[in-house]
Amino acid sequence: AIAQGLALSKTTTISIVMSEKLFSYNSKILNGLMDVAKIYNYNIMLHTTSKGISKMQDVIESIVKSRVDGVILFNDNFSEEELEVLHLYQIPMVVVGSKIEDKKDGNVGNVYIDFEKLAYEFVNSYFEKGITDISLVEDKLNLSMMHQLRQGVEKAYQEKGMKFEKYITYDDTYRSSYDFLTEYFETTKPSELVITFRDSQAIAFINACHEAGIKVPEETQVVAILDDKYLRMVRPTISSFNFPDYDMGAIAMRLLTKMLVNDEAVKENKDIEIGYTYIQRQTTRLD
Amino acid sequence: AIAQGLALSKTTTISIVMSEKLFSYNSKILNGLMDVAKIYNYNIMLHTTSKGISKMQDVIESIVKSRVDGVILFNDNFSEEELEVLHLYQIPMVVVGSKIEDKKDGNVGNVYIDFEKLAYEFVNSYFEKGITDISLVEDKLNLSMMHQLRQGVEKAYQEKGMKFEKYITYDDTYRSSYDFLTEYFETTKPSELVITFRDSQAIAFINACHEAGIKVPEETQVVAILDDKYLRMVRPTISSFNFPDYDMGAIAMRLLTKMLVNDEAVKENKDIEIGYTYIQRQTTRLD
Amino acid sequence: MKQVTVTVIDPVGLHARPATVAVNAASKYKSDINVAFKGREVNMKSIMGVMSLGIPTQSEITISCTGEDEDAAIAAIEEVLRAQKIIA
Amino acid sequence: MKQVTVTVIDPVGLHARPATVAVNAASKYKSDINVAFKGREVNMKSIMGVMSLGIPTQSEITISCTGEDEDAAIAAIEEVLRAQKIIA
Repeated sequence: AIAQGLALSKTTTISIVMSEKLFSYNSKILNGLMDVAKIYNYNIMLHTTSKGISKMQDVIESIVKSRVDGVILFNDNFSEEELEVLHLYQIPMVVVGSKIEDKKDGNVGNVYIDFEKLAYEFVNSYFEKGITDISLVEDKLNLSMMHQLRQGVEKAYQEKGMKFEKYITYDDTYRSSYDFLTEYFETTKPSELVITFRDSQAIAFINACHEAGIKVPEETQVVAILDDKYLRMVRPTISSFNFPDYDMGAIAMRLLTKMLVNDEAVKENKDIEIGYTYIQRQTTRLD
Repeated sequence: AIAQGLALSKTTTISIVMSEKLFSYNSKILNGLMDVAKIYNYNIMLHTTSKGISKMQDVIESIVKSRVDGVILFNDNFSEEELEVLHLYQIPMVVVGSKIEDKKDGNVGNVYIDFEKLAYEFVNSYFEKGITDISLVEDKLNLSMMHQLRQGVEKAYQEKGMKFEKYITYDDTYRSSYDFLTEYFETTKPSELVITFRDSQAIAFINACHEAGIKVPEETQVVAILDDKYLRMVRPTISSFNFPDYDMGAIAMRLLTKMLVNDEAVKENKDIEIGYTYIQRQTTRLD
Repeated sequence: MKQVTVTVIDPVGLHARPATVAVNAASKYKSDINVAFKGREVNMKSIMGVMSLGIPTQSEITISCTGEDEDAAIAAIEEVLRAQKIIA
Repeated sequence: MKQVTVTVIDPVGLHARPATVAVNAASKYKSDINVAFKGREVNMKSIMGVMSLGIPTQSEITISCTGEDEDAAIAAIEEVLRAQKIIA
């Protein structure tokens, strides 16, 4: 019984922190995290943040109290200061999603997509086709990713001596960006290229175009950054970027594992950039 | 420090067990579970089952070992025998989703939708319209719910002296029911009413009809049992049933809370049936 | 006793997350707190109770607080529900 | 050393869940187990290694096992991957 007790107390426990709003969008990352955790026999504590019910501060407090061995954080869940607090307690952490800006030191791992580079390259590929009227639609659920996308777009415009002015944002009176966009594109002529972050935003856009008699992709093109099965189910099918999201989760958990045992391989560098590929579907033109 | 230690050891920990495949579909139930857990300051351990990586038996072993105070199980995750094993260890449990059949005794809570009744009533409402050519499409991710739906449909047919014969099933060579249905309805004339379980199945159906030139809802009607935001985003919008899924999660966690403290209110009855409402959209006719 | 009548404007009604927000807000006070809708009144600290009322959007509900912290409770609950755009 | 060359048929390639299944299967044996694709060879017990190969569907990969349990390992790995429809 004592031996069993010792074995129990040695179990490694990892906290995963995510926003409730993002469950369905991050489900594959979560699958990758859970599958690798299972291989190493880790226990997983799930923490969620939910507007009006549980704040990030409460979550941090509960993580610190429960003395977990490591933490996986999803970007867009926390502020710099909150990361700082967790860091003070010296809990090994891996942030999965986008690149952490201004990382203070080397004790935080980061498995990320370089959204700034993605946006920069994509916009430049459209400049080469002679298309410069481009809109970027905000997604309030992923503000740090939006920030990086916007920087990439602005950089591309600046280098060509132009100014990027079509960042489409909306206020909180709308229940969802789907509702906002449905209304917005009833009255606003769309750019030649519209970049949205999520599937529902791109679907709102093609529905609005359909109702207004605007042809996609002849008169306007649209791409959703995050790929999703629904993008290939709707008509026209919507172009997007493929991220290996399951792999990001699996790699993030494995990186944390290595950090927990002070593996030499990750002592110097805990930043892992993940690649992406463009998926051409029916809402964009190849010419 | 000792007081703190005592406080720590008194923290209530709940295990949530679900299939990885169902994360995105059950995200609102999970939100309800997590929000209520937060109010009571529970710690949540997340366990997932994933084909080829973690089996239900491993999960049960890890639950028993970690000595959690209670367990929330999603239906379609476990067999009768597995429920039996957890039961042997006398861990309070609440099963959320569909009705548990042949519940052995009163120590397991159940927060459920009566899918048999739903299917029975819905099919009868179509019989009243003179429509008896009805198909039910299998969803392999939710086999216990499918079983109950099928029973309801069969009962309705039997009572009218007919036999239900159009249960559409498929083998494992298809990667997804979307792929199967896309192919199936290319060659098979659809019934007057097609009932699917999930959004992607109904979307596959309307896409196939569109390509074959079959008019929805004039020539064939379709309903997806589980409501989802995508059903109102596609064209035509797809009829479905609204379940208060968040509420199911919230109520399940609250029920477990009451069971943990032996609350009088739940000693006699731990079964809570949740209502549903039909949502008429563009894929079904009112006449 | 303090009492206030408000209109639920959240599209889902006082269901789902809005209901949990309301229960969470009420649970922070010692007073007895009830919510009434269409002649039925339940303990606003009870999740099952509030959800059982089936309050749809655009409903008028009456919240009442009785106890030593009734003033603070009614003010805080109203504020939270309004900040979360659950009531008008 | 035991070696087998197989074709990946999972639509996502040897990525995502299929990669984890492969690593999980390999990790159960003591032998050194490698997987090679297009001239690059990595430790098949390494998640990061296997995922870094970027193996698409319809690729030919070579799995090799060296060690005391090499026979059991190669047989078991092939069986698991085939049962999960990851290889032909």
